[in-house]
Amino acid sequence: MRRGLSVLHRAIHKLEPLRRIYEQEYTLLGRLAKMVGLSKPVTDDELEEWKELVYNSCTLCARCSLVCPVGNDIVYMVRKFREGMAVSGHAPEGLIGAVTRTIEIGSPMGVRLPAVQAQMRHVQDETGIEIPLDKEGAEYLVMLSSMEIMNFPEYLSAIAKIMKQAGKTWTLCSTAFEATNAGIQIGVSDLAKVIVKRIVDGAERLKVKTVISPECGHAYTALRWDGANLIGRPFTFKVLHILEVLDEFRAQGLLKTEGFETAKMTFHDPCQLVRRGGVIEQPRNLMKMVVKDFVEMEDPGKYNWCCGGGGGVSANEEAEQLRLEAFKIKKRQLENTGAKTLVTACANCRITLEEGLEHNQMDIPVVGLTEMIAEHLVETPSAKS
Amino acid sequence: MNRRLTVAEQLAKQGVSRRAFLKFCAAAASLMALPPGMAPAIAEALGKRTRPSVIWLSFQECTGCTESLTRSHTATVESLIFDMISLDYHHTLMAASGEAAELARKQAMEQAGYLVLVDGSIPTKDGGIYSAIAGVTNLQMLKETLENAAAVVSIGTCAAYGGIPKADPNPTGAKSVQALMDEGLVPRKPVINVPGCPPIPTVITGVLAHYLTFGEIPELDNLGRPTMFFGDSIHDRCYRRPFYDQGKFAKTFDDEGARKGWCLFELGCKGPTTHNACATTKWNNGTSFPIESGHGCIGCSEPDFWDAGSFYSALSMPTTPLDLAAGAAVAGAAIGVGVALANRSKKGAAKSAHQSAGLADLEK
Amino acid sequence: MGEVEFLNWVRGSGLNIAIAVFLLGVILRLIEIYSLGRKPDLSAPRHAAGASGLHTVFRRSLPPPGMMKRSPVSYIGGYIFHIGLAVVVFLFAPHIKLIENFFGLSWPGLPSQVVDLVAVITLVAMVVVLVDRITKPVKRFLSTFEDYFTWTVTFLPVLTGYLAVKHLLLPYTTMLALHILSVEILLVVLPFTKLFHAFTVFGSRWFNGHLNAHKGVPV
Amino acid sequence: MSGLEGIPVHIQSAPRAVASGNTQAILAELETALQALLETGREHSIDLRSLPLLPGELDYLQHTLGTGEVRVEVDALGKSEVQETAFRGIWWVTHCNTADDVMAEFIEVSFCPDIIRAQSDDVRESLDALSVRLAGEPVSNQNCRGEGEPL
Repeated sequence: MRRGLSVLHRAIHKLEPLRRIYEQEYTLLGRLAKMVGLSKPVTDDELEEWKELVYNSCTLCARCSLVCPVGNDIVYMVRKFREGMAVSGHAPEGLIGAVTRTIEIGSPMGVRLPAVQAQMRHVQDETGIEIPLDKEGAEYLVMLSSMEIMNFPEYLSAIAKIMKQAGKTWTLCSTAFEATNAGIQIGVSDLAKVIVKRIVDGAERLKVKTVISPECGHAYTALRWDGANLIGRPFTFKVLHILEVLDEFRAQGLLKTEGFETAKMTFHDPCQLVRRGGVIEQPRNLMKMVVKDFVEMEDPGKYNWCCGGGGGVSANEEAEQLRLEAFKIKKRQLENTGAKTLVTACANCRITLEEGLEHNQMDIPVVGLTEMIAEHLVETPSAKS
Repeated sequence: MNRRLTVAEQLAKQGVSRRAFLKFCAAAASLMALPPGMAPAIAEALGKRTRPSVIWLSFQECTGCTESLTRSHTATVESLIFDMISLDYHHTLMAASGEAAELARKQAMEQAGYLVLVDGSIPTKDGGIYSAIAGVTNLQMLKETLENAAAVVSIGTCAAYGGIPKADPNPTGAKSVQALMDEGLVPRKPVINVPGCPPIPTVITGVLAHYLTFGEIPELDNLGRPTMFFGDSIHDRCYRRPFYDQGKFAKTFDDEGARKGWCLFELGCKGPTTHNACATTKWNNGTSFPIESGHGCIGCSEPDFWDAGSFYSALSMPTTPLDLAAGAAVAGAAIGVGVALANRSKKGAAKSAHQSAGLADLEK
Repeated sequence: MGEVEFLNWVRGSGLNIAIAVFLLGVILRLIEIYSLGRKPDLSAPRHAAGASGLHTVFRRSLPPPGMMKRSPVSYIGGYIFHIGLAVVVFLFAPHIKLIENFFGLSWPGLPSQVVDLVAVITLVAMVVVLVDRITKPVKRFLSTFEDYFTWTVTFLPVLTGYLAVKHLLLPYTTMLALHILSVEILLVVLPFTKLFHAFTVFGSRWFNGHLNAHKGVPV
Repeated sequence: MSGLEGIPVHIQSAPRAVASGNTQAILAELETALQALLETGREHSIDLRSLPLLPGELDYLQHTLGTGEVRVEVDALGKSEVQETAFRGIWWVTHCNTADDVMAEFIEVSFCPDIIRAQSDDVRESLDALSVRLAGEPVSNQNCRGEGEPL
């Protein structure tokens, strides 16, 4: 299974068993063929063989769905296929682990509340701003991804500073701090629902108006687009990505920055944010606030190429080879821009990109957009006190 | 019977000069669609050939073919050719009747090597009783007559391909001469088909002239027709062809396009699939042909032309009404709804049988 | 059966059967596919300019940025043969006459020399995309019997039509009959193979565009 | 048949001569044939019946070739008319039957069309007949009808 990208990894080929199931179960000719024993049944062995194609080689980035001339929504079908793969025991170990930890512990990386609280204290000490927890009636409920809790604590401090400058009330939630949803990635709606339900319950308990998804693409789509469908009713609150919130603040004049980054910078659009999420213009507005020399990659916005680690691939060790192979596209795009710093807005992308750059011995720092904005906030006297 | 005269001798006896004979040969070459340079070869061949005996059998037919051939009363080059042959039996044209007529046929058949001309198709159903002459069925008469014949010329589409009597539903089981030979019902002899409803008179005589002149069967196409007259389609030789190529079509018989002489394809012209000499030889001594008169070709020199749909529906159109379509559409909808309901119940069953997936399900 | 009898059959019973199977298949398949339905999306919609099912129906007719360069043969060859097929099928006078017979609709055709040229270009484009399919390892891997079969049944009507008009290879009557027969095979096969995309392509584009428009993504 | 010519037929818009290219092709063929006649003495003729001429094309051709100095009428199995065209060596030959229906129509390229020339067989027979006549014997050959002789 350790090999590079091959002809096997073509989007439509990944769906071959699913296509056969559809044909055999839901079309007249397929049903007839099955009745007289002319069709080839889908076997467990075959599904096991397809594991690499359905999980390791697909990041659910949806570029295939975007370019298909016939209009086939291929990623939708891969997502459906994973439902069957997962419950028939053909999901990769790494992803099963992540889901299990999310369900049992509360976070795919095994982060528990005390770790979050430690992080909160740390930020409080550093910024001097109080980090609210379980504050009822706050306008915003801020969600985190474990990646941010563990690897990018700057995010929380950035939020604190921004909210303070904007003068908005916000809170974290002790029962729902983790936004990522490994249930979606592995493809088990029942489990994804359990994870989403925690957030819904938390948000409704605290009576917040808006839940803010962190800089994590899958977390955003899981909550923003899948959430209501998973629980079977519309949300009573709004869901926004942090970049949407920042752009709203900017438009309302609540986000004041000073100074500019001097290095040439480019922005990596996380698939789940643009193609799957619809957050396309916001990062550009924000980039222009603080970056003088902002260059777009080729194929920017909804056409962007995946970092290679989405759809649970970053949690799946089996997929490492393929992920590094896929990174070559990103590498080429990046080199063509000549940018010195890479900005993105997804913790998962960020980790994957950093690993890819390191593997290719490229010395380009990867920065979270929210944090970069926070660094340029106009320092107000109250913020210091 | 005294020695038969050669054709040249026959003409000389009638007081035809060499100059006139030369003119005759030039006209004959034109008639046979041969290059004008062939006239001397024709003259030479006619100097050697004797007058053959000819028996003309008319079966299930309308006498249109005979009409076509004989409608010109004046002496033409064709009639000269008939002077050259000895037409011993033709029940429409011959003076004799009844037993005398049949006797003439029997006598002509005594000397082998005669030529048989047939117009009309031959009924085969119920023992062929649907057409009989002097109490002899057509089938029986053809069988007898072909026994010692040198060759047979099927004149008209009925004799050549079955024609209108064979048209659907063919109540008499009508068949062409060739079909009877293929089925072994009559003796097999060389067949020249001269189809048309009726055939062009000069084509009939041209084919006969060729046979008489050269004593051999001319080159035939795959439907047994002499290629010299049937080698090209009407469409290929049609003077309106340029309009077809330009996409200019008359839409009705009295529209602008019709007045301008545009292509009649859309008005049902069967020229593209019809092989005949109408476009070059023309009718009524070269006056015109149907397309020149503003009517499309009906394809009368082709097998089953009567069953090729309306004469006025274009070749690309169906020949029969699409009567299965409505039923098929209803059946499609019914089966579709059936499958839809089955799918829906399958989905419903799957949904109600669904047990919420837990972590335990992931490890199998 | 002689050539004219053959022609009469394909213009009569053959066409009748083919059209019947085609209609049955198309209606059955459309109901079968669209009756599966989709659940309503409960998430709060986002609106964006240029995002709708209809937008996607049209947008997918153009190559996305960069894709033309990535697979020029697929795009250029694909365009040529699809447009070529449309021209040959819908702008050749005898075909228009047939359509008029079925639906009563008629429009001016193109001169036959132009249609001839388009037919040749279409044939060449189809051969090129086939060669591309066979020589590119990825495409060859993805190709099944059905792909080659559907290519053949699409190619034959154009080829036989061209040969018939040009009086090549076989007598016109036989070639015309073969042409009509090949179209009948195409009609029978179409609803039950990938060729059915002729009917579903706009539906699936619309669905894709509609679902993504809900998210405010102009796909 | 002969009545057909009596029907007044008007061709309203005679298609131009170039419409089928036939006339140009015929003229080109004649040019080649004239050259061959001069160089090798080979004669040539074109059967106008075998060509799919457009209405009006025959007239155009006739008009283009024009009329020359010689016009011969032959009376043999009906009339034949031999008309030299304005291009000498090119003859328009029309053969009619006894009812004056046109049986064949040719354009011939030769110094003198064969139909005009007396044929050697006929000449031989004429010689015999004349000799017999001179010898005072009754005429038996019908080819050369003497005055007052029965047919």
